[in-house]
Amino acid sequence: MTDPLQVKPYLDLRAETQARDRGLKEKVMSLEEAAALVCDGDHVAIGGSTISRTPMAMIWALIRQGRRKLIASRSIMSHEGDLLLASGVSSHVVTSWFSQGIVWGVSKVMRLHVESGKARFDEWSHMSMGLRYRAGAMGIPFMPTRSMMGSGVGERTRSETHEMTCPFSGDQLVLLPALNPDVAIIHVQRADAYGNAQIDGLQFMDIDIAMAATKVILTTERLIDNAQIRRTPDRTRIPFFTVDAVVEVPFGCAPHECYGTYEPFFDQMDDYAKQVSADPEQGAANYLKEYFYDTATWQDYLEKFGIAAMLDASRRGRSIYDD
Amino acid sequence: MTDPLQVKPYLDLRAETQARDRGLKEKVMSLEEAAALVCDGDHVAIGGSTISRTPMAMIWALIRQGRRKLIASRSIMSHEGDLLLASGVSSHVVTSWFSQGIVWGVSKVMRLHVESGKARFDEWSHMSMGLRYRAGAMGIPFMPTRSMMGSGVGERTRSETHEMTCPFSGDQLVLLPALNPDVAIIHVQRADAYGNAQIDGLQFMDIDIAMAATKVILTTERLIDNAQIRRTPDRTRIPFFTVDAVVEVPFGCAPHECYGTYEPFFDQMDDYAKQVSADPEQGAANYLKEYFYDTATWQDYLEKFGIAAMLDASRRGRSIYDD
Amino acid sequence: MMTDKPACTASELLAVMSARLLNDGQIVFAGVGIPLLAVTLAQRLHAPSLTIMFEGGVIGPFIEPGKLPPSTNEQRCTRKANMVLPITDVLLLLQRGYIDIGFMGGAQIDRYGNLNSSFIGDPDKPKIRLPGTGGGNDISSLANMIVAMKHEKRRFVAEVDFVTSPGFLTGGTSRIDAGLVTGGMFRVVTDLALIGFDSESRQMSVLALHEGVTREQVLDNTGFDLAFDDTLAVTAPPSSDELAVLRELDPEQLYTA
Amino acid sequence: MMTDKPACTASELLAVMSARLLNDGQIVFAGVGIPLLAVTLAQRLHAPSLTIMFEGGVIGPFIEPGKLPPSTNEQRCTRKANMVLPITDVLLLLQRGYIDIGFMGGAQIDRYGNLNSSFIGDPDKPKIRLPGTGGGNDISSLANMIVAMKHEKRRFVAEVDFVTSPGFLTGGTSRIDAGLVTGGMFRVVTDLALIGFDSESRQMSVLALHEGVTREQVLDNTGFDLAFDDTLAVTAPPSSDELAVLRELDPEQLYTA
Repeated sequence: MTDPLQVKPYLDLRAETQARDRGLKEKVMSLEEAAALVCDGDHVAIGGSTISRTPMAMIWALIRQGRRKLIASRSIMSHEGDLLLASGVSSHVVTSWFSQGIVWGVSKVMRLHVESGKARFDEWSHMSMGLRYRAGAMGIPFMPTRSMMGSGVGERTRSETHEMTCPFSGDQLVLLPALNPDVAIIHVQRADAYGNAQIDGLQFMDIDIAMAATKVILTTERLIDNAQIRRTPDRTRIPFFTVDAVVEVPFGCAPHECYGTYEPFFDQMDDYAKQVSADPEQGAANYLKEYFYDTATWQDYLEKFGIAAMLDASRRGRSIYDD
Repeated sequence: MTDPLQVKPYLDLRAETQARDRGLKEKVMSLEEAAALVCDGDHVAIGGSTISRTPMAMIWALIRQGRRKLIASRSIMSHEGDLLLASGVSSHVVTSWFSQGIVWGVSKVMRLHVESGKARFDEWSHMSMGLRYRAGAMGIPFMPTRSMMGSGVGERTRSETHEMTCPFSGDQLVLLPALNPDVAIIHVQRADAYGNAQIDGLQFMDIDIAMAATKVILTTERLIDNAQIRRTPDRTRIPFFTVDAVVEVPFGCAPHECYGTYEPFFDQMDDYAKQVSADPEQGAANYLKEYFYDTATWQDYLEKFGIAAMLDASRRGRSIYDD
Repeated sequence: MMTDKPACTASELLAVMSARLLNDGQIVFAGVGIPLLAVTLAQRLHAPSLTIMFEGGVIGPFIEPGKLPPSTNEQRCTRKANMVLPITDVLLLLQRGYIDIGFMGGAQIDRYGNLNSSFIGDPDKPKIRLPGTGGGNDISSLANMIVAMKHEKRRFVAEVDFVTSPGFLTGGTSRIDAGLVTGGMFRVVTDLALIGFDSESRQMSVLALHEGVTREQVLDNTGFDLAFDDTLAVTAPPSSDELAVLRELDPEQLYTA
Repeated sequence: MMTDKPACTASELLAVMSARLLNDGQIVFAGVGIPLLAVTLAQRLHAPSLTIMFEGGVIGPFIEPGKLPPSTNEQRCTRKANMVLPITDVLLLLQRGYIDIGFMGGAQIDRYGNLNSSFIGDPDKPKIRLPGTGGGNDISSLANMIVAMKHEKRRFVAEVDFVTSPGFLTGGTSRIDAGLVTGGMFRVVTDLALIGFDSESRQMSVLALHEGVTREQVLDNTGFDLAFDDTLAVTAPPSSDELAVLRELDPEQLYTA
């Protein structure tokens, strides 16, 4: 089996892309159907960053379906990363930073899994993650950069990069290998049935991971008509032909935030932090049972948070548009 | 003197950028003041493409001020390119395609200047132009690409590119040298006094040329308040700190189009084509005299087109937003 | 000429014959002129979910009848588009491999499908400096191509004066050897014939003649010895339907005069 | 303690002392926590046209009092921003050279300003796996840096366990030799002192002590022999104004407890 983190041979990349159904077709389905598009062992790139626009509903579905051996990559990982490790869905993450969030201290779940050697945590610089996805999106095998030199981060990834003396300038450069994830999972504010997606506010690395991936699963706060997309085509950020599944999931990032729609559910994030700080293994197991395994539907999951928290997060979320 | 089309040494690029005033300051000025920021011999990148969002008012000002020896680059050149050659402002263009527009046939003005050897026309592929600007915008000395190989276009530019065998994949690649224009001139629909610009519809290569250039001159249909920019920061396309001058110029692209505001002035474009087809030298000279040298203000220039044409172009321009 | 066979211009014939080559669901990167018209025609006739891309930065527009854009960089190109994006990014979709077909016109072509839109005569001292490549070089370097052009001896030449947009270069494996490992010429559509390329030699081979056209007529209008396929067919003439829709799209014959 | 000297926490001291290093008109790439607070403080006090950048993809925001974001990737970071853009593009501004100052916190630092936020102990078998670099490696590789951190012996070490974010590496020209031809450590701000770097050896050198702090106190809290500048100064204590604005910004002491 080929290593999904190595540069994909161009002819393979082209053949896989050509084999995809790229016509203007409807691809609305359920969370469960969409999650079934992810295979054991896939490299899955996760949209959003830290606790923002995390495709939590899709992660909920993947954990419930017991997917195994996923390589999970993301710009920055937060508590969704904890849950991927604790559930056994992934034991290999590729990211620039991994903890619940700076205010909650170092993730004890991440520590438990990484320090014990149960999980592998490949650390790349933030820009390097972005440039690796971007090279994949552009159909080139690498991207040159002036970062990551001289440091331990560069040293520990050296076997995966190349150094180069620029033939134009004589500059020392690092060549970062392109990433073409098997699947990208992305949550957006609006998408149509074909997969045209509009993302408000912070874009993170989502456009590049969508263009780079072999499959894209979109979850969306609102499913809108294609005619609405066509009224402002300059606001479309992800084109339909990259997308394989569209799932309408209101509050699909909870307890993380979705720009302009809801802010993080801070109390719930605090509760989680307390629970796993006290006992990373049992705390995470209990959390997974309560929120993931014992909730048959996404609505069941949201009911765990309750209406008061949803109203509060929504009020804060919408306030970004207030003068 | 260094060749402005060669890869700029990184330390020079950094030093020039650091020396710029990048604070949040007002920089509104007149067309004439802005045009004075362009020096003889500069490499000037022109925003828009073909007959769309061409910064015509700035070109009008540069021609009137008798700037000389400019190297003009653009994704695709149209009749503004004719005028730069005919006026003697430039005798060196770098672009992927140069003619008034496909419906008007091959430009006789371009032919006159290029075939006689009076002007140099460096032809790069369209994507290569874009990737050269993008490398400049990213602060890297080159961008790898899979295009331009095997062709005459690649052959004639070979002395400026490098070939490479990818150390990851073994693929043959062309390395395109970064372009960091001395000046970018760009017309937008809206900008604030600091230079934050929002561009509706087609973006062309404008974002990259703004990020790549050492100076940026913006002309704008409407000057808006910074508070308005801040209400939709995800619609800002060019950040203020790249910008050195902001000039409010309604109908600043006429007779070309400005997305959502006015379509091309087709009758006037036809008239121009007839005039230069009949006699490229005298036709262009007459056109320059009438529209450029004999018009003391931009309003005088617009009066040559007349109100009926402006109303018609505006009606067509706004119609793109109709259902 | 029979009265039940609708008369049409050479450009109309090109548009109709090209449109037939396009399948529903395909993503087609189209140049201005006949390509733009042909993809829109296909979209209206048999390929409603065909997606058009324009190099100006447009994904999935639906061009309005009577409002054909004079270039692929104007707002008319974005009519009812699904997405607009920067030029460089739309061209990168070719490199990434999302495009099924690149579709453009040509000024001069040779037996290997190499196109010239840059120079007539010696490039260092050209008789005519043509406008150049635009997106042509990128499209033909990275996608499977359909080219639509008038069949004239001065256009179908043994060797182009300059390779603006690469076809199969000097035939055989030369295209791949040059580093262009994907894409290549698929079809050339002319007002006389439908032409393919031999899978080994990569030379042009006529697949079908348009109704009423003879081999001799084709050869007389070609500047080199053009092969004919063993199973040479005859294309069905443009139907009244096809021409009606086409004329509705371009009532002023902007592209089809 | 005298009553006219406003009492403040160590974090508040860091924020005030760092804010003073920032000039109006500068573009400052700031991390979350003290850096975010300090740049906002500078903006409100003496640098109204200072521009903040956040690695989440934000240009020129004005953070609201009492609504400090828990990361640089949340919508609160975009409050009244001039522009938001993809993460990769905002980081590329560092490489392009538009940024004056990179400003972040640190878990562990050595005499050359190398920062560790990845591993305590052997990286191959770490005692503690820390969260990692985030944007830190890129910022410190490509910009002039201010680092704000608590002055403790376990943080100021002779040699970091791992170079997450490069300072001057092993001193002298080693940073440039490694390919990092721009940027480097400018200042380290602690709750005890203001520290610069020798222009030749690239080792830390204390420029000023905070009021009431002794050299011994600094050395006792440093894990290596730290030099003191010949012209060692004493910083002015935080003014009531500075503290008032700071406490208005962070009334819940999210960052300044």
